[in-house]
Amino acid sequence: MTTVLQQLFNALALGGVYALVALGLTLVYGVMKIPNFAHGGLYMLGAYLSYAGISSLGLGYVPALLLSAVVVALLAALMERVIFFPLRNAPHVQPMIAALGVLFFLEAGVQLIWGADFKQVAEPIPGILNIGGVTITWQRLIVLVASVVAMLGLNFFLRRTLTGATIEAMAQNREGARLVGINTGRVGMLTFAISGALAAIGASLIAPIVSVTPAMGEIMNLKVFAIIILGGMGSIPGAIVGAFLLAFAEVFGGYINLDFAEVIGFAVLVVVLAIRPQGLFRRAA
Amino acid sequence: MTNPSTPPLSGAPLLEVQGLGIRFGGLHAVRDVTAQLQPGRITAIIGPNGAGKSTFFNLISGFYKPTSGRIIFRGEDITPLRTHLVVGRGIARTFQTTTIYQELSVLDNAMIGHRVRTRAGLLDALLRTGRERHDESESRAGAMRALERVGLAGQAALPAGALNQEGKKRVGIAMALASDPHLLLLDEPAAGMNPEETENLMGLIRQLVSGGLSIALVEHKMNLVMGLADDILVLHHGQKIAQGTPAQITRDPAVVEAYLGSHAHGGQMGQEQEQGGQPGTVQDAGVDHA
Amino acid sequence: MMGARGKSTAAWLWIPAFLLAAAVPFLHPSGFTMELLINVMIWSIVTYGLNVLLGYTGQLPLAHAGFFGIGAYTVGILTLKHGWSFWAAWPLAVVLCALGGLLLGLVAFRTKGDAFSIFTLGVGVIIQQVINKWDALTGGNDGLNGIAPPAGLDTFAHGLGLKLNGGFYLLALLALALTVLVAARARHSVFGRSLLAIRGGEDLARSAGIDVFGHKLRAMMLSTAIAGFAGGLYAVYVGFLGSAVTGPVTTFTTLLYLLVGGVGTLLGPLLGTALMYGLTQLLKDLQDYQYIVFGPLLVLLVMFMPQGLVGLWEKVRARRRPVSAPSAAEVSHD
Amino acid sequence: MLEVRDLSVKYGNFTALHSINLTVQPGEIVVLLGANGAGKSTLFRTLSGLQRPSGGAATWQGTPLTGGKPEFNVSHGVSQCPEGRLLFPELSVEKNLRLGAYVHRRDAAGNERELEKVYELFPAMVDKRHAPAGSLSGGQQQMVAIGRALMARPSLLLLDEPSLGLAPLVVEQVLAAAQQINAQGVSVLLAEQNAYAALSIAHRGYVLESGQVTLQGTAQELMNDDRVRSAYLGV
Amino acid sequence: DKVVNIGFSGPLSGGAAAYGKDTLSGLQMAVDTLNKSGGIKVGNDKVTFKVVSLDDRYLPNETATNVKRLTGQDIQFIFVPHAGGIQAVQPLAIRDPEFLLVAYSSEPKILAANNPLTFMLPPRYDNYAQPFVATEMKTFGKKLALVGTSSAYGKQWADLIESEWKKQGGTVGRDNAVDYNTTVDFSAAVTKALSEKPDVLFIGGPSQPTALVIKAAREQGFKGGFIVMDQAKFEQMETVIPKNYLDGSVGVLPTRDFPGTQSFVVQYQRAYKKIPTSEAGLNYMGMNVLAKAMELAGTTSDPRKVRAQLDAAAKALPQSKTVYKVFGVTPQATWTPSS
Ligand SMILES: Nc1ncnc2c1ncn2[C@@H]1O[C@H](COP(=O)(O)OP(=O)(O)OP(=O)(O)O)[C@@H](O)[C@H]1O
Ligand SMILES: Nc1ncnc2c1ncn2[C@@H]1O[C@H](COP(=O)(O)OP(=O)(O)OP(=O)(O)O)[C@@H](O)[C@H]1O
Ligand SMILES: CC(C)C[C@H](N)C(=O)O
Ligand SMILES: [Mg+2]
Ligand SMILES: [Mg+2]
Repeated sequence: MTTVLQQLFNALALGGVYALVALGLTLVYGVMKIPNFAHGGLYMLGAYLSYAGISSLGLGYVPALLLSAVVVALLAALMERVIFFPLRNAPHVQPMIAALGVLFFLEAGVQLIWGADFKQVAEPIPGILNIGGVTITWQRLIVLVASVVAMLGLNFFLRRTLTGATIEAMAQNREGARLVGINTGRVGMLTFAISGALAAIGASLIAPIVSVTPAMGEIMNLKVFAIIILGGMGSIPGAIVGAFLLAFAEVFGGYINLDFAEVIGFAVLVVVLAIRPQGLFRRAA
Repeated sequence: MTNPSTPPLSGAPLLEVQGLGIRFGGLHAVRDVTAQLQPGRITAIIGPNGAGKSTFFNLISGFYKPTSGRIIFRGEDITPLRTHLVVGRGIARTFQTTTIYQELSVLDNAMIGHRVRTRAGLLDALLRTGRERHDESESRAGAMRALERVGLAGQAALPAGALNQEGKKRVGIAMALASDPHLLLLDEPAAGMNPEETENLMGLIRQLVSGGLSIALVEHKMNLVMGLADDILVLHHGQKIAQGTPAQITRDPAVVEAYLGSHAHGGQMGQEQEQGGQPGTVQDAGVDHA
Repeated sequence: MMGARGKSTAAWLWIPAFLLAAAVPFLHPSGFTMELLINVMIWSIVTYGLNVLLGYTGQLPLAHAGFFGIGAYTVGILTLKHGWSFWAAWPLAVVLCALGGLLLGLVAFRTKGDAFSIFTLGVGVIIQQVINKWDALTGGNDGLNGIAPPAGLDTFAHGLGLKLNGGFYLLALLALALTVLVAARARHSVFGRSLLAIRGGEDLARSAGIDVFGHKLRAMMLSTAIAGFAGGLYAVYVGFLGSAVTGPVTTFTTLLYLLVGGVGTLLGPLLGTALMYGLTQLLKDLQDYQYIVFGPLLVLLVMFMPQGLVGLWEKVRARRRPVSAPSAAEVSHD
Repeated sequence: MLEVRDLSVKYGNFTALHSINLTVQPGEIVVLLGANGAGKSTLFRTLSGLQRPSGGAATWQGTPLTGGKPEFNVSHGVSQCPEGRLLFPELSVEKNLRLGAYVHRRDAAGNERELEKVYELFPAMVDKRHAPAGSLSGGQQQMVAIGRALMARPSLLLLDEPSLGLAPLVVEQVLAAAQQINAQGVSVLLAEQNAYAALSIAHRGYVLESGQVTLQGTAQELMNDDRVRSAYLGV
Repeated sequence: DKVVNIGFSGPLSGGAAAYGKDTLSGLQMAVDTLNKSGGIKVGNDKVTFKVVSLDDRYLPNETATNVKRLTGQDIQFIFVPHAGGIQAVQPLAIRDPEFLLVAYSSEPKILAANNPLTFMLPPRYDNYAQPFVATEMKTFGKKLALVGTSSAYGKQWADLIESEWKKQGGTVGRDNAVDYNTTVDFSAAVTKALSEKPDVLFIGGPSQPTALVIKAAREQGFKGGFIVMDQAKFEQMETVIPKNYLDGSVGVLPTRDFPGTQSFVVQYQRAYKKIPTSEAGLNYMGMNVLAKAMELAGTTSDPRKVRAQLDAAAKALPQSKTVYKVFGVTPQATWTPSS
């Protein structure tokens, strides 16, 4: 029984990790329809910047996290301006390949600067919470809470604020958006900046749990794309549910055979899409 | 007002819909429509914006599956058929906003429309079988016939996107004609055309019908509708509120109120206000051919 | 009409090109050059397969490396463990991949657009993982080692005064020629025109009377069959199979080749593969800076050569020679 | 006043507009007649900033409109109901309309008032306010496009074939609305295939052929012109 | 003067880059020191070395391509640091053109191939099983659970430990191998392994993820011991997790007490600013043995002749270069260092 409970917590914590990374991606992929494979790269960079902030600049955990968020946000905005904006009318494969190029670049660049070795970020609040034999670390709890807060915030932002609406408007019809007076250039950059900041914050929160390596973004990429499609493109609650679903599938699917844990995530995706081609949270058009 | 070449109303209907309906979520876009289309005639479907006209066409062409009712075409129940099979049975359509393959040549567009009449598949293509060669020349010929009918034979080699608006509309019609249909559905063919172009289009439609084709069209241009249609079907809120000859329809007060306003007699906008017909009820004004 | 003329002149160019290419091994280039050329040919075959779906039909499948793997492992397992001849195993591998494509298509084509791509990506990952985990059949992580060259290839090569490599080269060239022929015919045919219609707009194609689902399925089968065709060849050429080569990285690499060469063109897959494969080999000398250069290069290629090499070539040609087709200006006021 | 001077627009090496000159005085309705492909939409797109001209100038109340920044133009009172509608298909009708008032985003009360006016003009939209714009019928979408242009509370309203796909009754209402808006001091530039209807509400008009202005005059003059009558009035 | 190129194909980017870089660093350092001391004398030539390294991202197929490229450049000595790549290219070594494959992997299968041109650097890991199992079983108890990495290499390790554990009379739970390179959070796998209440866990993959597995296990209250696969290095794990988490673990320990070890460690730390592991140490030594063998064989271009002198070279290696103690190179393929 405690094992099941423990696994429940494990799955929740893992889902939180996935959700945090997936959220930034939903914004650019789900809303703006740009398959930004560089998202994993931004995530990875975010982790490294936090690491560097702490270990090289001697910053505290939170200032390092904030610094990382700001830098990655700026970088993401720059990326939009230089790469994705010019490609806005191209078929999807093109921004996708360009994004892969950015991912390669970031990965190699980080490896060049910080080396290929795994880095470790210390937990800001070390220690374990033990509830009746079930243990969960504080950091995982923070990740879990942060992912839910980020989701609520993002949902509110998109659905309830005018800026949120302008992002969606621009994604759906750029000329139309300009006609009503939206500065689409700025909105595009803003969107990427938010997405980048989310990736960096997520990465900084997750870094103490995992090893920080140049390749960490690659691993995450496929998973978060799967999550977003699973939840239904553009649906923010969908992304969250997708994230937890994937985590649960991986954790409990492991009971069938742990070896297949990663496949199980994709198997779930394939099954869900076979039954509901539009994803879980999207109404059939 | 009635087309002189109108055949008599005897014989089996070309198309018959019975209790046809579809809902989108809570919205009943088309509801319980029963109607018949006679062969060799031009049937216009009119009604306010959002009345369900395009949806009605989408149902007939197999593009949407109805949530209720049946569609019978030339005596066969085609309700469950997938779109390409419906086209194969002889119903072709054009879209409300002109959709053609802009980057392909005019001829290619028409040849695509002829695909449904050919059988050559992947293996034929790979092995260059006799059927492939036959079908290829056959689609070329079929496409050229269609282009000639719409007067585009001379522009066959041009990219379709290079044509003007009217030309594109004709490409769309040619694509539909290339499938050798019995019934052609035109959704707002004259939208965005000026009177001169509209006149040309009407000539084209008349010519097609005299060649034996039956046509159903949706249009808001009343001069076109009144000048062409043998029969008019009026939809409102997804329901049929009247069906009859132009003369009958223009006199139908329900139609006048819901839709026509001052245009009951096909007058141009802003011309002398004309009073629309005599009072009467839907039932006795709209003559159903059922 | 124009298209037809362009097509036939191009067709005439392919034949001397292949004949010339066949002479290459007789000039006894270095082992590495041969290795490079053979790899380019094998990978461009995969790219042609991808092109059938992405280029002709407008669907982006991301399970391609998986089918490449199924083809390769079919040949590997049958020849290595069951003593089959390569010449029997190879066609079977192609058929298996076509059937696999059929199965995948039946389900995957329920989804559209990006969801289709991610769905197939999921299937690709699953294929790779199954290959990786099914130790008993595929050798799992160890892979399959020691797959023998096709029977008779060595003798054949020696008969021509070539090394085994030369034999592989000629075999790959033949396979490539066949693939190009298939790709050309699949494109310039009644069937191929229907694929283009689907690429241009599914709804329109559907209402024009095209059996969209059926055509997509067949395109998928052809596409995966070609991938398996390349896979079989790869298995005997490299002699070793590991599951890694059947994963998404390989798919994305091929996609890159296609994009650089020119999506939907006949020459593009070959050109793109040659350039990008060569380039990656070249960049390896840059060591740690390899991806620092490669990444931005990718971005630049995509941004400044959106139509790929073939598109670039056509643009240059169009600029040099005044177009004979009437421009939009001339036809819009008739 | 809208002043268009020697305006030329090119698509690649094809010239769509050849040194156009035209004006719209404050408070005027001016109609633009022309066959398909004459360049009407090109002119509209240029005036709203979506298209950059290759030569010449256009100013509204002295403000240049040719900077290629639609957001600048709309914030200076020029708003367009474009050809092809350019709606946000997945957003609700109401969000589409509200985004039309983006330049007045700080004036919430004013926007509410304007929204009410649009719903009054198109009562059919009230039922559809929460439906995604893309699910609407063609004519309904046209209503949203017009409504969205009105939400910007322009001083110069550019209507590119607003009656496209609208039922006759609604066409009347739209043109009546244009007249009414004009009565409140808004200048209107209108392209319309339905030349008779357009001329009957307009003060003046221009005829555009192959990218050149070939005829201009008061509405009455144009209506009596033989060429106009045969080509655009179908008489 | 002659420059002899030494080939290398290993993961220099991607998930296993750290590992590949470590192996390369040892090779590179050996070459640098050899060159700095004026190179070696082969016949009458003064010979210096140059490393030609190619990235294969840990993909065996890429290794094969790289090796063909290296041999195409007339390189006859090639280092490959991963079992998959080694096995992929072993058949190539004896094809025309031949080359000496310097294999850094402890996978016994590499020896089983009986390839006359393979030189295996690390001790084959099957030597570890018996002592590891005996120690842990005696200290903690008879129940073992497995959470190794799911690489080919890791799985074979797990199989070995499993059968040895059973042989010594213990019980083994289900195999819970996970991929150490791609797993984001090890908690679930650890929970599952711990649900069988084991006394000892078999773990191991790259050092850092291995440390995280240990951490997860300790955090979930595991008090038993660990058998750590040789890929994970204690000296690296110590930098990630509290030292006391490692109490009661057996694994391959860093070597500190051989004559050359001290100077190697000092030199290495100066050059690379980190602690050297056996990845660096064994490749360093391997290169030195190779250079010595060239001297003894009097050739830099005949891999078979050089191969024949490896044993003598290993024995003749100066003390100052002995990071690990070596008894000699067996005719089969490997040498037998002690650890
Ligand atoms: N796919 C859909 N999903 C939801 N609602 C739809 C869909 N298609 C149409 N509708 C709704 O169904 C109704 C009928 O639409 P339809 O397009 O058939 O109208 P129409 O008669 O063609 O109008 P118009 O003259 O403006 O083109 C409209 O209210 C529309 O919003
Ligand atoms: N993006 C474009 N690229 C190239 N040519 C274009 C483009 N847009 C329009 N044209 C051409 O410019 C000319 C003018 O087009 P425009 O759309 O302005 O005409 P219009 O008067 O609005 O016609 P319509 O009545 O069909 O709306 C046409 O010949 C058209 O083909
Ligand atoms: C630890 C090393 C000796 C083995 C290496 N990890 C391999 O894959 O073969
Ligand atoms: Mg409609
Ligand atoms: Mg226009």
